[in-house]
Amino acid sequence: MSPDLSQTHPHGGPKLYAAVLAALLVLTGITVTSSYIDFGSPAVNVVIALVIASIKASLVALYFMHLRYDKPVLSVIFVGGLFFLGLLLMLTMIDAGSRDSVPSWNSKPPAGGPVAR
Amino acid sequence: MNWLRSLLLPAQGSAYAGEYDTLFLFITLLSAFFFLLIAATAGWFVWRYRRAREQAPTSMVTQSLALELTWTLIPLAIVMGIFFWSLKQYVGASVAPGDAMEIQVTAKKWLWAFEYQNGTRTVNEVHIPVGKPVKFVMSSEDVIHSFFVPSMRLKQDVLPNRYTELWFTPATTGMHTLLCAEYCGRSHSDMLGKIWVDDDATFQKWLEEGDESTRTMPLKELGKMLYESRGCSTCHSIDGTRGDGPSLKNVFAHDIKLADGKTVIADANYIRESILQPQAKIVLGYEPIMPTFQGLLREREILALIEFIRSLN
Amino acid sequence: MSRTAGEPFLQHHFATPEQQFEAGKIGMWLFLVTEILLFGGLFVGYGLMRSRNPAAFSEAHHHLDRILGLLNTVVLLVSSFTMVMAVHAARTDRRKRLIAFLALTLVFAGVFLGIKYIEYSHKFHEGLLPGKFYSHKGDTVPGQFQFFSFYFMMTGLHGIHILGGMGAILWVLRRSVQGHFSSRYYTPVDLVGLYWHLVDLIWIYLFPLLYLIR
Amino acid sequence: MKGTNYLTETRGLKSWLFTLDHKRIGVMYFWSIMTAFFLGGVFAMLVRIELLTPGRTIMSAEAYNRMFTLHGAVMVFLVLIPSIAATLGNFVLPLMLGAKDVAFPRLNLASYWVYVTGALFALYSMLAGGIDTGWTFYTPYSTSTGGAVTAMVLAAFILGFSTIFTGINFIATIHKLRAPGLTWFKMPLFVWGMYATSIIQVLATPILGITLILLLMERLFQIGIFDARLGGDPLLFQHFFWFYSHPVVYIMILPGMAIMSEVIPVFSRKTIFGYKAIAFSSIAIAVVGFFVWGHHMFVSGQSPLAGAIFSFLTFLVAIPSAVKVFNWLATMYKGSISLEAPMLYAISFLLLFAIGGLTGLFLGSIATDVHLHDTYFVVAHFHFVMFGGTVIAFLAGIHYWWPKMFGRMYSEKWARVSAVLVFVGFNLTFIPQFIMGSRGMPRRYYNYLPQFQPMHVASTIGSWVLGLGFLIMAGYLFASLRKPYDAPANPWGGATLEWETASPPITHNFETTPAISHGPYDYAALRSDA
Repeated sequence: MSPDLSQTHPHGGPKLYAAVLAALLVLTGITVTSSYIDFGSPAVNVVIALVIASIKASLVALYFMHLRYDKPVLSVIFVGGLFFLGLLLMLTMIDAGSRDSVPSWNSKPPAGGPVAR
Repeated sequence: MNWLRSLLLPAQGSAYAGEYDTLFLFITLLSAFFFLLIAATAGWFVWRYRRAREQAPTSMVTQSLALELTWTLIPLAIVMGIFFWSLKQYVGASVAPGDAMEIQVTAKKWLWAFEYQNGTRTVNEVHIPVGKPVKFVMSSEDVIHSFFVPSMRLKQDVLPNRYTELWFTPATTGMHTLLCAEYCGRSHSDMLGKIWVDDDATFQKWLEEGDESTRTMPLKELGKMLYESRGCSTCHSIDGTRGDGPSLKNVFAHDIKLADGKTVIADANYIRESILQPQAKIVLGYEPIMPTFQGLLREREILALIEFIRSLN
Repeated sequence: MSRTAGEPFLQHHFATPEQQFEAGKIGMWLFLVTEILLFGGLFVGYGLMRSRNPAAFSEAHHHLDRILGLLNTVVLLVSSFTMVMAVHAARTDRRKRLIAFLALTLVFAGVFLGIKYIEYSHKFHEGLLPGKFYSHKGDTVPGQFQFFSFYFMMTGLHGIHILGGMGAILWVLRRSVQGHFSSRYYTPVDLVGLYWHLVDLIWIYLFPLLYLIR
Repeated sequence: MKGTNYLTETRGLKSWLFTLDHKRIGVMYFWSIMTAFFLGGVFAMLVRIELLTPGRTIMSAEAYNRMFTLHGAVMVFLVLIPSIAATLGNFVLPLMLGAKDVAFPRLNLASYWVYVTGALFALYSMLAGGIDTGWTFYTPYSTSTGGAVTAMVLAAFILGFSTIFTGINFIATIHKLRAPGLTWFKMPLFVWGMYATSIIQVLATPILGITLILLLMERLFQIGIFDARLGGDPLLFQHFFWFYSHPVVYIMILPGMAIMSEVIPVFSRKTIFGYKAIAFSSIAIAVVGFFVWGHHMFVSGQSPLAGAIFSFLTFLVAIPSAVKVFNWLATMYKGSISLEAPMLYAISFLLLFAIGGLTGLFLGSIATDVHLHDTYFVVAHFHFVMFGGTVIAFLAGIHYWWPKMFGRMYSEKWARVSAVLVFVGFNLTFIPQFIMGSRGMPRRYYNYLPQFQPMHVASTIGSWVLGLGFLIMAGYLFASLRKPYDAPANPWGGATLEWETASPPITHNFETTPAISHGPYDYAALRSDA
């Protein structure tokens, strides 16, 4: 009564999966190598690391997790989740980045100062 | 509109409060208009279209793009208007003028400590000159508090390990209430202060010599006043009930058992030390949590407190 | 559960196996999104704290062992590969391969935890512990303990997910041995696979953020 | 099998505790949540009595602080968040879709048991000394105060899972279990509301989870993330907390709006006006609701730039709510309106929610909020939305679906008396609080300036009227349960699918999968059928 699910949902095969694994390992190598290179600013290293991580994550999601072949609704759910996470990150960082520290005639650190540890 | 203003809002302490009230009343009237519109429409429909018989025919209209756009875009335009008006006011209120007088504020459970540039310190009471911008630079020693002056329509949270600030220009002389607006524990609702706005001459005199009352009031009365205004009463009772600190009733000249096992007699020197260096001797059964009042009390004020405690026997 | 003939795992309120399969997938993906947001909170906290105190974070991360981190990354990537192969085997009705790949995934997961154990015991030995237990001597930049707060929170939560994943893999392994799965019904294998890939996906971000920052 | 229904088909406690039937789970949720509501109501009454006089009236400051914290925590986590979705949503949603159950019945049962577990943790926290942090758990107060904070935080964490399970279940159900022919735009608007609610449940709750874990770690191990003394940032906690807790407001109110979109057309005998506008505004609220959390932090020390952005976005989210109100009003236009209890509550909702929404303008506007933040104005505002909105809508829904859930009609006369008492009592309780607030009365105050006493007394008397209304309601609802089944299948003349099956429904909901012959609000078709 039910059609063979494997026919209705192509998901790639062992060859494709092996290729994806190879790509993931190569990308891992590139991240590690790049972390030893000084690009002048630590921010550049972070950006490079995160971009490579995102490529790797996309490969896993698209092929290992079949998003490429599945119904679009699943991709919408996944990307939607990432979108709201991005929102939290962005608006929180906007606040943290634009709080001004109040200059004062009294150069003491504010009350309740940090406990050294 | 004055009756509405005085029904809904406290007295105005600054020109900013006047501007604030204009915006507040604008939103109030706007809201009242829309509320009455909705209520009247609902009431009219309920009465006009009440079900008279079971099979009464009803309208078949189910949508209208024109109507949807109308009641989307008109409210949108109105709220955008409020947003920009409000933003303009907020920006004006955020940035203190460069010549503002600075007062350092330290909040802790449950009192407000103030320090002037000349080193004068006060607790729960602050004097400022009329007509001049004053900037409070604030931080907290423990949890989050909030510096709230209703008559100035201003409020700012006070955080540990960070400075926040709040400024205003008081318009008339008199007393303004300062409240803590961020919940901070047992005596949160007693963490009140008084902001005295003085004319210039009175303020200068106060800054140099202290309060009229501090100089002339009888010691015992002054002590009672300080006990209530400087935050002593939030932890120390005078009727023998146990608080976060020991009660002050029947303390003077009595034996006090200390946490380290020793016993001392509570004479004037012991009480002075307990006010200025509270951690030096801890009473048995209590936590060492009292903040120091070193520099916060004038000599005569300490004497007054000792006299007051003596009177509680 | 009423069992329609020929479809022993079709629940009564679904009309067809596809409907049940697709509903399961939607449910699983929604669950994965909640996991992403759960970890996401930690990532946001990490980002904020790091931007407040970059020197301490950079200094503190030198205490982590890059080689072990790299090794674990490779182990986890390979385990993801074996997992997707297991799903493929289930879909193509190859029961023995399914069992073999599931078992292999389980082994890699164990290796990952083993390496993590070695790393943790090093840290414990050096006093690089979370929060008030931090007792490492000789820090040059204050606030380094915050990095380890995040390190332990993130890798700890991730480790718990690995453990949960191992439990789930064990469960489908048992059901595979019992012969429950075929090309007509392999929903649990597919869903556990999705979960396992997510655990991998999170590690893909954890590795550079914790081990490779400068 | 003729004559049996989901209530009578199987008997015994076990048949309930381990049921997979969405209707029974909904009913169990209903009684559990009502118990919590009663408890939270008692806390509220005690708070109001204490505030009759400044200083001590019946309890100490410590006891008062615990009282308002527990009132907030119980009402938010145990009542309002699950309320409509877990009870009426669970019961009605599959019926409306013509489905036999939700997509994952076992997950549904798990959700209930997780809820009970969370409730037990909360109860333990109350018995083990209670907590005095306020339901918002602000750091560093919550990491430094005594009391059973850990247990309550764990309770909220566990309850989060119950919410997530419900959300996942509803989304999958709506996607996959609609009856053949029931396309997205033929679904009742209640289902759209539940869909929007579920989106928030799934996306927001995990952030609460991680926030509470971090809070516990901070409290137990001092990890230095929220605690300023250790270099952490207390505002980060507030960002996390409100990223969850603002959308949660929409988890509470969207189901209320969803009920409105059913009750108003049925009792006006008129097709809902602006179906798509209402459906899309639900989704818009769910999405934009995530952009506005910073309006809780205008005076917190958040940067003015962030404050301005949040204020702007907050005004945007006001629009879809206004659109809904106008569409409901338009639905009543030229209808055939009858004022039975559910419709009385619906009219109450319109008025009270309008006040709740309009007073939100004061708080979304950044300059006016500075003065009003953390005063009774805010307290009154969110009670108008949470009680005047969610609870009143919940009551409308209970009265609307009571015949379907339990198969009995309640006393209409007493229902009207109680509805009027609730409306009057509520307004008497909270309108004085608006005035106190704008005059400068901060919230969470045990002691207060004598000038506020008359308004506090009025507010307390209002709470007694409100309590009386609820007592009467409990009376006639319990009385109805003692009667034999007397509810017709479709007492109100509704056109959605749940009215096509018997009252109460059979265990599998429908004898045969229903065919979609008319729209959810097509009362004309219903009449021609009859």
